[in-house]
Amino acid sequence: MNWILGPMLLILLIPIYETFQDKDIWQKMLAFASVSTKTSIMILVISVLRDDWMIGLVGVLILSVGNASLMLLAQVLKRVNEL
Amino acid sequence: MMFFLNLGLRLTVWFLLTADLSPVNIVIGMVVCLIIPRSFTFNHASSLRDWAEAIWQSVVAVPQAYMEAVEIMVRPHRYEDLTLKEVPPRRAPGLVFLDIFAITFTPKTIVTRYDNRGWYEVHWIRRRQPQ
Amino acid sequence: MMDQLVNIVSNGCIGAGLVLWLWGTWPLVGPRSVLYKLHTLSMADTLGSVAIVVGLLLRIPSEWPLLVMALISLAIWNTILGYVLAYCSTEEPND
Amino acid sequence: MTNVMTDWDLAAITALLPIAAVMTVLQKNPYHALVVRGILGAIAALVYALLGAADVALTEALVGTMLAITLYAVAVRSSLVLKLGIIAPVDLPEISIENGSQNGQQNGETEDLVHPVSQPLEDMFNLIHSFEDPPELKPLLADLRVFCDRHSLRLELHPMPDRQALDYAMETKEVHGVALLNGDSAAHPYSVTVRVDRLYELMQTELNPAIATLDTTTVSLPENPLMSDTSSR
Repeated sequence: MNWILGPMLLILLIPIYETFQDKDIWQKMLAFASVSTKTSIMILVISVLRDDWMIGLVGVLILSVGNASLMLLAQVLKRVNEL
Repeated sequence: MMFFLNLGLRLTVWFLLTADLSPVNIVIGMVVCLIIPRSFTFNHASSLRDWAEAIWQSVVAVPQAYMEAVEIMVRPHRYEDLTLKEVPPRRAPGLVFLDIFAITFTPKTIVTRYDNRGWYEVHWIRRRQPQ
Repeated sequence: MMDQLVNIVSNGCIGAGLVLWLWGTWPLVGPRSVLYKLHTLSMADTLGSVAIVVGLLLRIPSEWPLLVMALISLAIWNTILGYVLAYCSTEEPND
Repeated sequence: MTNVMTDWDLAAITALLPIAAVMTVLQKNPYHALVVRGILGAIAALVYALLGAADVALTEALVGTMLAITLYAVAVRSSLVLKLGIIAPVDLPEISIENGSQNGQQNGETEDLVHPVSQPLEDMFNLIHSFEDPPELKPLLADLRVFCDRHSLRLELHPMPDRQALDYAMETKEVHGVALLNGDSAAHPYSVTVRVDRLYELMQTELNPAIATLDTTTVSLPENPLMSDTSSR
């Protein structure tokens, strides 16, 4: 099961590269959404590898509240673009 | 109806988070779920059947989503399309939520807009050029 | 015997999840529209991640409340986030 | 540290943190920087969790990412704006809360039940943002829009009925500058006055000098803002 982190890391690099090369704000937001989900899943995987449920709980909490900021930011950006 | 669904959802989240079924925890959970604020708009008529249907739709959406994912991987879908889907106007907010969930969960469709007058704007990806 | 079977199924789930991740994330770097990328992202981030968490769940069934919580919040948040992003990134129709 | 993970994995994931940090610093547009800051927060939470600091990871995700982004978004949105006062006919319809609810009753009571208070506010919002550029100011505004886009500013037009109202808005710092038509001189059809030094400097080098004369003033708030406020009514 140790093999899993390597591929996950490589896939995580894709949206990071995307934010670097794309100038459109919504494309960057998509990459942000992708990164935030992927990192929290990686935290869950790490907690299983380590057998440390403190980290697992943190992963679940980040997963369940982390996207809230993304939605707020999307709404603000929509308002800004309307002007 | 909305009230019990709401309470049920909150209790589920509470017990999954605490993972503890001792009487004390059940009492605390009930108190917390009743205390935290909720909206009081009950003026939407919706029957039990509507709810059952919507919940069933979102359960069915899970295997369907995986089938669609495999389909997209096997045959690429290159074209995009925008359609309107009709719903009964003035649906209860919870039902609208479940509808949007069921449609958006499947990878081929995304709801981009909900209109009070009774339609969803659905964005599709398709295999062939839409006419 | 049973253990081995569970192991194989779990590895299969995680592998499938990783394939979905890769397949859905790859189009991000392409020139497609935001909505098209949202479709593929819902495939990667929702379905792929659910598959990975199910794989973890099979391996460590003792911690099911936590992982079921992860599954629920994954499905709901990601889906609704897809809707919010689709709504915010498209223009209001002029009627 | 348990040995389930190789050192390579550890090093590779930790290396993401400085990469994301450099990317954040390199962003020019503040909104893009906010998005990249979110990515940095997510990666930081991952690295902290990886190194075994669960509490720090949770704090980073909740405070560092969620709270910081929300606050910064509000701050950037409200500070990066150029409020420009112009003279334009304003026919503000009477909008008040009573008025709105009466409308609602005419349309049917169900409508009213859903949004009892927000309807007039929404009307107000639509009014402000549906305000169209006055045709005589178009060349100047086009130039200003280019200027604002370059500096990620929002251009907000504040239409006023006459010169007096403009001066008053300038005095009370309600607007950052005013734009006027220069009636007589054809060489410079417009004159722009700003009260913010930095804006003046930027506009001096970047605004097309053939279009407008540029001026700066310093204003100080009146001695007693309450007094002047009541006198204006």
